[in-house]
Amino acid sequence: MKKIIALIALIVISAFMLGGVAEMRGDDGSFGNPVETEMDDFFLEDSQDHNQVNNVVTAVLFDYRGLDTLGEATVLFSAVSGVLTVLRKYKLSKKENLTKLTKSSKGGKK
Amino acid sequence: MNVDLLTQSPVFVLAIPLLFAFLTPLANKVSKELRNAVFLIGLLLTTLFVSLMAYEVYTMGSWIYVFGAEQPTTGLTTQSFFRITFLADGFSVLAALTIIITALGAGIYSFGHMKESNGLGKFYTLFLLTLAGVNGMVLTSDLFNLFVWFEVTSIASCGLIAYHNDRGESVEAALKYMIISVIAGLLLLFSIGFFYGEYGVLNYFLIRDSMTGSLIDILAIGMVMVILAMKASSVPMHMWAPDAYSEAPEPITPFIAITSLGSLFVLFRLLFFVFRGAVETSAIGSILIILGVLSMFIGVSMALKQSDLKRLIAYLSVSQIGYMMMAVGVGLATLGTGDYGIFGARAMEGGLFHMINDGVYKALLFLSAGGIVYVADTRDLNKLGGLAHHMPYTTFFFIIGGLSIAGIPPLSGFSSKLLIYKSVYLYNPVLAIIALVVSIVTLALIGKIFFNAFLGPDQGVGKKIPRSMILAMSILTIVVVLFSLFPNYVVAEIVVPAIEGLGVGA
Amino acid sequence: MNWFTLFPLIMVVTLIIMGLYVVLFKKNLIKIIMGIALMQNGANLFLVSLAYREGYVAPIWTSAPSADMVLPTPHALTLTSIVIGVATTALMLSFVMMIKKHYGTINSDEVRRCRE
Amino acid sequence: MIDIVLQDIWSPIIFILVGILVSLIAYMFYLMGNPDYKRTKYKGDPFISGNRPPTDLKELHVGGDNVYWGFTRALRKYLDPLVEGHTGIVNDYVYWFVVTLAVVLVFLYIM
Amino acid sequence: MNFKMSVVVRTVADIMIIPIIVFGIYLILHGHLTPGGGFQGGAVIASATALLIVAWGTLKDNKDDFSTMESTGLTMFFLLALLGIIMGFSLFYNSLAGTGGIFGGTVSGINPGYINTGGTVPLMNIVVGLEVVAALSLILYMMAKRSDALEVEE
Amino acid sequence: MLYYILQVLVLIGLVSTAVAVIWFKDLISAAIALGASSLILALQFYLLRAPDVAIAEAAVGAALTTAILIFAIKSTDRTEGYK
Repeated sequence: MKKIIALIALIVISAFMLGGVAEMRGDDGSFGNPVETEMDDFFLEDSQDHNQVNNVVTAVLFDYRGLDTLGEATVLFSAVSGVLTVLRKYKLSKKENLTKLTKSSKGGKK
Repeated sequence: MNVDLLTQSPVFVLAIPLLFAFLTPLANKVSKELRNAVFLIGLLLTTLFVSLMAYEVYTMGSWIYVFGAEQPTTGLTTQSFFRITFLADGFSVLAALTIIITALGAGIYSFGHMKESNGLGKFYTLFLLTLAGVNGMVLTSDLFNLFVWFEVTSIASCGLIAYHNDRGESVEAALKYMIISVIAGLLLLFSIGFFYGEYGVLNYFLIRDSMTGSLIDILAIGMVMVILAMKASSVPMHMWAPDAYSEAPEPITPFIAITSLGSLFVLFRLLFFVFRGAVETSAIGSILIILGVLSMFIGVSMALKQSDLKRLIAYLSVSQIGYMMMAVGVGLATLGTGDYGIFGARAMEGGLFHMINDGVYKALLFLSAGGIVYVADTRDLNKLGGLAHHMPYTTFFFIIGGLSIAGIPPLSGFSSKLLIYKSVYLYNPVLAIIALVVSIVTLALIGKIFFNAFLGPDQGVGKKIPRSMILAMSILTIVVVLFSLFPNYVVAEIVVPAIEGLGVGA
Repeated sequence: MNWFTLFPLIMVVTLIIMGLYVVLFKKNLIKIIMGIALMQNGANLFLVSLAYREGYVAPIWTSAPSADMVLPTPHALTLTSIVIGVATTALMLSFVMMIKKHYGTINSDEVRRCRE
Repeated sequence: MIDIVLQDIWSPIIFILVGILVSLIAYMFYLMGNPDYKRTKYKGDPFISGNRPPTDLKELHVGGDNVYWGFTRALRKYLDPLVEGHTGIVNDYVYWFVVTLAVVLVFLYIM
Repeated sequence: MNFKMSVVVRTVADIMIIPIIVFGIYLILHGHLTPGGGFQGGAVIASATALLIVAWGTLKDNKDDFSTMESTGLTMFFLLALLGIIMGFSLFYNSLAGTGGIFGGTVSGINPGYINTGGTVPLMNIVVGLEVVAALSLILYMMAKRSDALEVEE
Repeated sequence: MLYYILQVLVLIGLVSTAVAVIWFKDLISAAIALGASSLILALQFYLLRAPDVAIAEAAVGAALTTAILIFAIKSTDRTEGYK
């Protein structure tokens, strides 16, 4: 039952996504033919005037969307902190039996 | 070098926790005391800048901060909005205040609670990173930047949940939360792609001005809505919340709740500020109301069956999320009709006032529950008992927080719930009655915890509560009492500017 | 509407749905993470497909023939999302390693001590 | 300084003042009646219909599962399927997420 | 990964990491001129770490060095971004572009690509490269170390 | 047109490697297939005129993700192993 509902939901979502990509950028435009390019044309022209950078992607990364890059570096930093936290050495403590959840349901089917 | 700190304050609200998070591992190599000092200074500086931002917003009005521009706030053109912008208005201030009060409480609390654990350098780092992530989420006005801070929040809080890696349950809860939030993040990225493909821009302001209400808009709006509702632990996507809340280290639990509230703030910001013109607001409002009623009712029903202290409070917090979603949903559903002036605006006030109340008293409740766990070393309500003999202060704090979450006058929970009842009753009496019933059951459950944990014969405990934990809980209690005594002042000075920040007026 | 020109975007949707299928129906935790990686690939491909302009060149001025370049912003977004992807994958895999240590299994039907 | 006129929401100050006033009056009544109350020196065991009260105090405490036992028992037709629904399997978490997403999309499309 | 590969594999790996690292450094330093940048170069250098770990079983305990490098890189990245505010503009303002001095050259139109351009962008590339190398190597190192020593440590 | 057909072929290769990721019961094989899928994706990025992204995807997706996946599989189970 659950599987059937899940499959129906998947089909519904994929239908919406297909409809979305088909309607993307109006009727005349589709893959390889963007219509709204004002922002990117501005970046293409301005990156040399304002940043003196040839690689426009780098200019976008570090100047126009610099905060995103800071966030991205932060994501990497937090992932490393998380990995170091999870994989650090630990002692087996008495906390293993903190709740009754531990002893009442030891995995397996209900 | 003339730095206008008032104008730059939204940047530093985000940047100070980031910078101090980067510095914490370096300080940890020197000494423990330096690390603790760095952490505390970071928290206090963030508080300072939040207050500066609040002062500026309340005295001078809201402003937009443009990153990487020659003039950060003046001379805005369309090209300014091609860059990332921050929006400092009443709503951002409300969110930032909620976050920083809880963070201050949790941070000071963790000095006492966590002092016997190892690996504390990473703990404080992840704490500050989570703080920065939530602040970025609520302050930003750029869709992709929202995604980035969303991921920072998810990753850092998952690392914190798995902090007790000697317990399998912690890691399990973290993995479940991680998987579902990564999938949500990917779908968020996908809907951002839709917005970008349709309009070629990413800023809230430009998207708002160019939205038309096509199929793509409906798809993307629906996806963003469900994703943020999932992050806010709304039923039926709430199942990660009890796991994560109960398995996280005790000082962190209110912080995970704050990430939920933060994503709720973002959801309201997007729905009111950006998506309002594109789709039927009554449809979105009714979705919010349905999700809210489900959250209230199922959350409190599941709480009835719990005998684990923190899990019980976690389900209560799920049901509290429902109040806000319902109230703001009523405000959204009546938007544009004559009813908005009659009760919709009151419902909005109630919902947003409940958010800041909820953040604070839930933190108080979780922290006093953490005190119980610290002293008794168990979370099982069948084994607890008689703690009022040993911890009178914590008992008092728990009573304040518990009566507030149950909506008992004269505490702060009552003020916001009264606003919600009054306004929602005019929209549909059934909703108000459900809210009242849920509130009564909440009171019963608080009574259950109080009876089981604090009353009864003395069972003897080993540890005493450290003073920093008492200090943290006192700070939160003072805030709750202040909110209780002056609700009219808080609504007029903090909540109404927030509603104006959403662009719908009072 | 020419469905043939939409083929790349249809493949993007296929990748996302395949990833969701894996997460919904597979029980092995590492396989679930692989499914998430497939979804990440799909989202990245979607963003870069949005940037493509037929017959234009890469957005780099050095030795470019003219100023006809594809859109640069989605490339920057995709770089960000790739790094975020590897970070999340690493963190989830370390969680799975820890779960294997504590539970002795990575079958999601048995990793359910937190419930009710 | 403090606006204690009953305006927007409600006035907790007045509530608290009235509460203090009422307790003062009650305390006054208590003081008036207190001299008339006759105290006895006898302090015996509580008498519960012939049963001896338990000597071990720990038996007096009701555990977490037993508070509201009757209430949850009466509602078991509603609560048990709900508890069964929280399986704790990660696939189910994603399942509810996807189903909600599909329902919301269909709802928004119809409206 | 508690096993070593054969001598041939180890020698080839030792030789191979040199061109990989050189290529990574090239990607980082020329990020503002050619395809590449801090992230790409950092990932390429970190793949050299992966090669070493696969060939040699594990590395020496360089955890603290990597951690310091990561924090330093990120802090310097942040300070470079803060330079905009210090000079009186806003965060991430490219205040070094076109001012002469280091990385202060100017470009316009189609040009062969001068490395002395870009303002803060090449500097940010370098510090981000440092951070990414350290972070990814740290992840690889921790996961490789824990993948064999999975017994509980008292 | 020929350029477009090349893209279509690469995309078909991408999806077939993705199917292989789902299909393989042996997790090491699935990880290798995921790496291959990332490599093909990098090729498609190159065809879509995004050399920056192509380099990043090749380095991260094909090398690093595969490496950490294999480290994780070595410490857990090699086969998918469920009925």
